[in-house]
Amino acid sequence: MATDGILKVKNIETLYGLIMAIRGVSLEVQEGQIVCILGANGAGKTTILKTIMGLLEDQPDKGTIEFMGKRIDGKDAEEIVHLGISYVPEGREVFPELSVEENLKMGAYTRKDPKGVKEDYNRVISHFPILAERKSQWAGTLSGGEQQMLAIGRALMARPKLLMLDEPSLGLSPILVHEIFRIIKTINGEGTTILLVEQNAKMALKISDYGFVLENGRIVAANTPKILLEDEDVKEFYLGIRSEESVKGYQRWKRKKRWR
Amino acid sequence: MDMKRDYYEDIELFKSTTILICSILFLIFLAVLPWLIEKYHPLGMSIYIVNLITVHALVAIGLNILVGYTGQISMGHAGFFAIGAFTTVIFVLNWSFPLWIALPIAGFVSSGFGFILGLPALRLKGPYLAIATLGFGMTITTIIKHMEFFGGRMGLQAPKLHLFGAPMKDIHYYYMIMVIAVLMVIGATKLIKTRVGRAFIAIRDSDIAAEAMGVNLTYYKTLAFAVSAFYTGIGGGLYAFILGFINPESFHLIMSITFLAMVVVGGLGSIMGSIAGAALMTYLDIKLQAIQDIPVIGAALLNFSQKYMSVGGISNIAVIVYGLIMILIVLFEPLGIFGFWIRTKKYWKTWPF
Amino acid sequence: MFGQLIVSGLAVGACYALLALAMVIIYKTSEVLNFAQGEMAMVSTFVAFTILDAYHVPFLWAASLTFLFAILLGIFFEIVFLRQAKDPTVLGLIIITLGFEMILMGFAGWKWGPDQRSFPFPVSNVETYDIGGLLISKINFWTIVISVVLMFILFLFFRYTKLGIAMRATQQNPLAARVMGIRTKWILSFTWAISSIVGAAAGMLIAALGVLDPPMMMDPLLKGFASGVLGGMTSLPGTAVGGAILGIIENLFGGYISLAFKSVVAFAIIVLVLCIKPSGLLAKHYVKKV
Amino acid sequence: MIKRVSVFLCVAILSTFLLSTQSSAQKVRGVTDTEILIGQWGPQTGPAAPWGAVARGTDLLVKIINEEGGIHGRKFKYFLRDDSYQPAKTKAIAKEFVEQIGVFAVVGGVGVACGMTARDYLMENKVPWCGPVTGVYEWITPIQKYLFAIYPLYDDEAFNLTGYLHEKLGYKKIAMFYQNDDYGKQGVMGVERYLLKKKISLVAKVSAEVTDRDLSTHALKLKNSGAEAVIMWTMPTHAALILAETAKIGFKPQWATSNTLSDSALMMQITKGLWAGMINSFFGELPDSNHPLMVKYREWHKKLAPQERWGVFYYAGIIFAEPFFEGVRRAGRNLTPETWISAMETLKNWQGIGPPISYSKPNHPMDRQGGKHVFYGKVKPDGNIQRLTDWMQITK
Repeated sequence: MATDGILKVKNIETLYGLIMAIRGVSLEVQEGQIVCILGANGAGKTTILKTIMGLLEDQPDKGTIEFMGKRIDGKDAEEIVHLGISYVPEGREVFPELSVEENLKMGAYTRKDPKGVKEDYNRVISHFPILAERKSQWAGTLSGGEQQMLAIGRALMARPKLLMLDEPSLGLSPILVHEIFRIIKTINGEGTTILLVEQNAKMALKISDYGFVLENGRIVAANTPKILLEDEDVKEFYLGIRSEESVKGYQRWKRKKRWR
Repeated sequence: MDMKRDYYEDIELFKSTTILICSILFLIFLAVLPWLIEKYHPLGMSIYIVNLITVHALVAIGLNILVGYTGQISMGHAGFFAIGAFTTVIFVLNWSFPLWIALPIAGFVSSGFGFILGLPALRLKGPYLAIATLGFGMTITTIIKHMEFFGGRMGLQAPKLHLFGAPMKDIHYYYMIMVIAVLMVIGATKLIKTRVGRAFIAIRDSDIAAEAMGVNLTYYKTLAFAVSAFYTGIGGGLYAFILGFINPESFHLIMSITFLAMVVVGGLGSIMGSIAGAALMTYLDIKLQAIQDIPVIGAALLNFSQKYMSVGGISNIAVIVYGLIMILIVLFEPLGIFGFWIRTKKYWKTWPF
Repeated sequence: MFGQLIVSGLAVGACYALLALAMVIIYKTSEVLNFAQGEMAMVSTFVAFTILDAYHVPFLWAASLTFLFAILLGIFFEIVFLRQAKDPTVLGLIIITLGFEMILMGFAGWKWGPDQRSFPFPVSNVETYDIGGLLISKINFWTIVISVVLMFILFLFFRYTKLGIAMRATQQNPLAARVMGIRTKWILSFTWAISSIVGAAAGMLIAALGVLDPPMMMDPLLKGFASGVLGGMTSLPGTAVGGAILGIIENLFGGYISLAFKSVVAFAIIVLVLCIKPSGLLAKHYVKKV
Repeated sequence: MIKRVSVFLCVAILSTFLLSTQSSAQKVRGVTDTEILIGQWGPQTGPAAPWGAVARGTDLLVKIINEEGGIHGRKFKYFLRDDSYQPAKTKAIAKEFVEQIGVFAVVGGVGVACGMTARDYLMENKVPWCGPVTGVYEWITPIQKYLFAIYPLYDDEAFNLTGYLHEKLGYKKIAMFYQNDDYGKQGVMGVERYLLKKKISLVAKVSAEVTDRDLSTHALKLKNSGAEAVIMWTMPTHAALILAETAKIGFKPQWATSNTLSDSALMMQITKGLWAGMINSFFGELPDSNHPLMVKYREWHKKLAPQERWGVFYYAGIIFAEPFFEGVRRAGRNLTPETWISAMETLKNWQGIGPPISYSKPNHPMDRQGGKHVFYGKVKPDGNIQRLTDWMQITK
């Protein structure tokens, strides 16, 4: 790996009470890339993002997180946003009783340059024209896809250097998923580094420059999408492609074992 | 934990012989308690205070069925308490019913009002329910105050009860109240464990989900109000007799709040917790006022009070301490005294480790 | 008589609305029903009284110092008590505020004693303005003005300023608010400070209307709470409407039907209104998905 | 850490309670060779707390008597308990007095409901009770052997006050403003009793709930009645509120009120001067009176309790306790409830700083009603009182 990563996570451990959710994860995101983290339910994907974002109190328990050469572990979410990381939480989490416009305004909460905010507002609108139509509607009344767009747009309003997306495809129709991923790619093309957490491995790997596979709080595989796509385990567990000759159960057990 | 192999095993009252023996020992303890108290006055207790605690415990259990098990807030239970008290006294005084008939009647009258209050509660939540119940409590006392039938503003003198021709004393009231209380506690424990209780808990956790699973919300919510009001009404009836004189002014909002505090301090969703909460809060309420009589501290406080505060204000420390205890228990032991008990039990079970 | 009843109803409604405003601000951002609001206002008013009594400074000076005290009191309560509660229930929070109410009540009784006092206020509570034959006392008039102005300022604040929107955002989704870089803890303290100031203003007006003593806020607080609920508990214009309706109905009921039940008619109306519109008159409520 | 400290504190407080309880066993409850124990409850906290000054006033009298060497070689030990005006607490306090402390007698005690919960219990246990601080018939009907009432009856007082307004001052249209509780209701009863006798009726009868803080409608009703005189039977807060509200709408009748509001210094202050002109009845000497006993008490007050305000409620605590001590004095060294009662029954027009007190053997309820006199005064604009009458009997 190159050493000029915009985000460097070194050996972090995160506890939920007494349960260790992340057991020593290291990853690195290069500037301008799309990096995805794959993993099953409960593997700890969201926890990693939350830990990076400083949303979990007194976490990470161990390890360091560096963003653009600065230690950010142990800092408050507010400060981290200020440094240039934006986070789109799982399940959209828009402000239901604020209008779409107010939601976007909140995205730029930490910024003090009205002119730049205006520019970004126009940029977001150009990505998601539907939001302009729904400008004064309560965000809670939008459809799932529109809410997802709003959540991404809202995160972009902070003009982040790094955008972290948590399961943007969750609960959306296939057409909308395509649309969302297309927009993610466009945003990346405009110079925003993206860290993506997904269960939809196929779509995620298609647009990513690098991928990590997470299981039980550990990174079990890390490589470029091309290599990952050819990995037998990834194929079987995340893409649903099963080798014809495998014996049910036995194969599964054996594969898992190899990862550990 | 023992395994439950059968549904009936779960609703059985005495789960094992140990518990049976403990229960019998506890009943014996209750039976000899008045003698102990009369002789030694431990902690400055008197039988009267124990009676008051028992009555409050009934109310707290009733309120807990509503608040702790069904998740509906009520800030108007002093209203049901007043209904119970006045109904009992009226029936005994004006129509010379014997107490053992008047008391259940009071309970049912009160639960009728509970049913009525339960109807708007079907649609209300949070602050909206709080204000509706609060208004109910205040309206009831105002109505009572304005009807000469209820003694008007002067209040009513509860008739003296007689036992074998002699007027009943605190100790007689104690046994009467205790028998009723034990029966009602058993009733509440049973109720919670049956289908009705599970429906209540389902409503507390999520009423929409409960409805989706086929729990009839209208029925169970109003039932919860009615049951809760029944317990409170019976409590009120007994209260009238241990006090001897009832006046609508004394069933005010602060009383409703004290009941809520008992439930929360004792532990939401725990019958035993309610009893403990009622005991603690009633005891503190009565005894904290003698704060200046505590050796050493009392004199120092009095001195401080007269130097820096107002001259007669020292009793207010009791109010402050009472409020502080309410806050501290909610902050540090969200499950109340019941939570404290569970932790102690756990600690001793795993003691050497 | 009818006109006069309406006018005095509006005047008393304005007091209710001010207290409701203070409660609604807190409910809007943190969903806490603050039953200590009245006592916070009462203690603040006593502080104003003490400053005026001891130092004879101009009223505005004393009021400013009192507002400063109110800010500290609000923040103190938020940080020392409420924030310490770990995943509290709605009821638990209510009990905390009730406990704080008792502490303040006890403190006021301890420090200032139970005697009634007259609160020196620059506007007379007896002199009146004559508006087309209807008499309104100067203090009532100014109470209405102050309530309306405060309400309007706060409405604009919540509607159009970044901080105001952030406060609403914090209530609706604290996690997302943090992700936006909003300092939610700071926002909560700020909310308590504002609400405490509004409450202190209401307390001083109510004391000036009558007398100053520790239980003076019990009735106004309940009525304020009632108007807040009537208006919808999250809506600022709602508090104004709720307060006015409550004040007028109370007075008309007292004037034409029965004085005896005047003080509880408010609650009957509320129950009726809530049965028809469960979230109050002016609240649009977004139904959370289960 | 905080948790541990608070747990420790709780345990400490509870255990001090445990240690502080005492019990005593003598021949006569509460009387030893050197000491007499007496008790009183009174609201020191809560909405009724202004009345708590009464119980502290009694404390002053006890201290004065002890400083002067006690009575017949015995000094007094006084227990003051706060019941917050809640009957349930009052009864607990009464039980504590009898069962745990063992008092000889109860002196004073504010509140009808509070006192009524304790009355039967005290009577059954033969505890002498002197001077409950409310003037209602409940204390004397049915006649209680051990209960000696002092406070002039509200009902009779209102009857007499209406008579004074009607006959002496010639007011025809009289209205009533009262507080909706036992106290206010007794006032209405008295006023209506008088007017019924004269075959006229009240032009308006306006009541306020105890918790009301908005009296504008009440004021309008009073104004619309066109009353020339209004009798007020309320607590200080409502008095201040109604005076302000009526002044607002330009209604200025002759006001008259009961002795409960006879603390004109306080009333002048909280009404911002509107109290001037009030016709007031009084059950005790005026605060600045030159009565020798008042002078003496004021001197002791300066010495023993200078922080207390010398208000009417405060020295009412002396008024309601004076006859008790006179009874103890007359009972002599052999003090039992019975000797005390016989001594009390010898009081005939005995006067301290309150009304003349007379008792006799209990044949008629009024034989246990000590105070039967009040006097009237008018509040001058400077807050002082112009005495209108001398002590005059108000009962039939």
